[in-house]
Amino acid sequence: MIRVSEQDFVVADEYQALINDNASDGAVVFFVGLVRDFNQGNNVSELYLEHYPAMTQKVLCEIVEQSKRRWNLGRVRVYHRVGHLSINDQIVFVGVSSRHRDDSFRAAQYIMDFLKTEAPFWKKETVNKNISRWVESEIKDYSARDSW
Amino acid sequence: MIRVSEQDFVVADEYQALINDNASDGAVVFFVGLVRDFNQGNNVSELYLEHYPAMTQKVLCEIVEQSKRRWNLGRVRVYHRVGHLSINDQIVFVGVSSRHRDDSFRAAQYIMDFLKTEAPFWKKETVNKNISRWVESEIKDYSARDSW
Amino acid sequence: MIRILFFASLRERLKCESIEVDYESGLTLFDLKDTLMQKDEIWHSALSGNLLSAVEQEMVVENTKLTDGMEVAFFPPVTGG
Amino acid sequence: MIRILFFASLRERLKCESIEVDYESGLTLFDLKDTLMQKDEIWHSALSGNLLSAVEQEMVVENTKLTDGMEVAFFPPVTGG
Repeated sequence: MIRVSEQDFVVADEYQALINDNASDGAVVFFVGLVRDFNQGNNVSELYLEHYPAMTQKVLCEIVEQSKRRWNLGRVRVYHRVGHLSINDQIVFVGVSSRHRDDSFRAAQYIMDFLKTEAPFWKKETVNKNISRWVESEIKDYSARDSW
Repeated sequence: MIRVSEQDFVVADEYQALINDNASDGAVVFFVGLVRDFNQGNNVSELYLEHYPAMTQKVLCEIVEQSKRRWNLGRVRVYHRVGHLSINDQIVFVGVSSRHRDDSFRAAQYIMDFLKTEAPFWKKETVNKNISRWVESEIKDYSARDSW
Repeated sequence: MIRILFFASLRERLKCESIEVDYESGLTLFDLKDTLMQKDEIWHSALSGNLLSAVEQEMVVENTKLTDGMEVAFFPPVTGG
Repeated sequence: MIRILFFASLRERLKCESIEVDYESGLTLFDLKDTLMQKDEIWHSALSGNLLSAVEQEMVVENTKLTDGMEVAFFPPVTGG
């Protein structure tokens, strides 16, 4: 299940959806990304997330399919928010269930590494003194992706 | 926070404890291990978890401290259940918050890899025809630990 | 006709989120970008930066031949997650 | 006095979860295990298996010198998580 929405997600609901009537998967890994109060050298007060709607779902589906080809996975859920967010707000959820923990750990990390570099989302932060700036992409995210 | 208990844990509560009043950590990774219906070639109907109470907490603390020395972590929570469990019941929770996702992913996996090989828990499964057997340790768990 | 979309900082610099241009036989992504860059100094400098391109909602890293009716997008490196 | 604990399959095979033995000067983990193995055939075979040992709730991989009052534990490889 892949969803992009302005609405918040509930981690407990996402978790339930991964484990309900799922007696074969013994391992669930998930990642939640949240808005931090500090980024790239500045205090952050707000965040705006823009995306390319027609492309986002397509890219996320492709990343999830790739992860299912590489590892033996049960269920995968990806939820990414867009629009206006505040400090501590949830941005992204990636949850993976599998029989063995190694598959879930790797797949969740793989999905995040590709999402960070290939899914068409852009963050604009409001920093010190109400200045808005577009977040710069980081080299370490490309290194992480290229390590796969 | 480390806890070993016969009582179940609530993933949503564990998650809240990791993120409440925590504006500096943008990444939360967690792992939940659950009772599977099939293990090492047999259908499983029940699980009993024995442990060495005086030692368990000590070992888990040491593993968590090691992970904090290796990575830049915010909060770490480990919850392991003991006693009688059924299919789909939650066994273990490991949650890690950090500024950057890579630290959380690695630390959560590190904690699980060491917990699996060094924390004094033993599983006894009830399998086909109500036969009970102690679960065998698996070589791949030692390989995972030794990879760190 | 080719529909061209711009996102994030690029959209703001160009003060434009989408335009349409006529399709001409043999048109490539490279030609298209080149034509846009000749509009004026702002477009030239904005499109000279470190940008990613998508054709039909798929990231493309090479020059690509376009066909009539395609959707093309230019945007800065992504920063979601 | 040394307190010795047994867990899981080992506890079941020995039908015993803990015993106490007198401390003797210079006693090592190896001596202790050796003495226990001489009790009878069941103890001998159970303690010959692939076991882990802890002294004072810390896993030990080598032979260790014991001191009076210590807690020693023998158990099969762990299988939690």
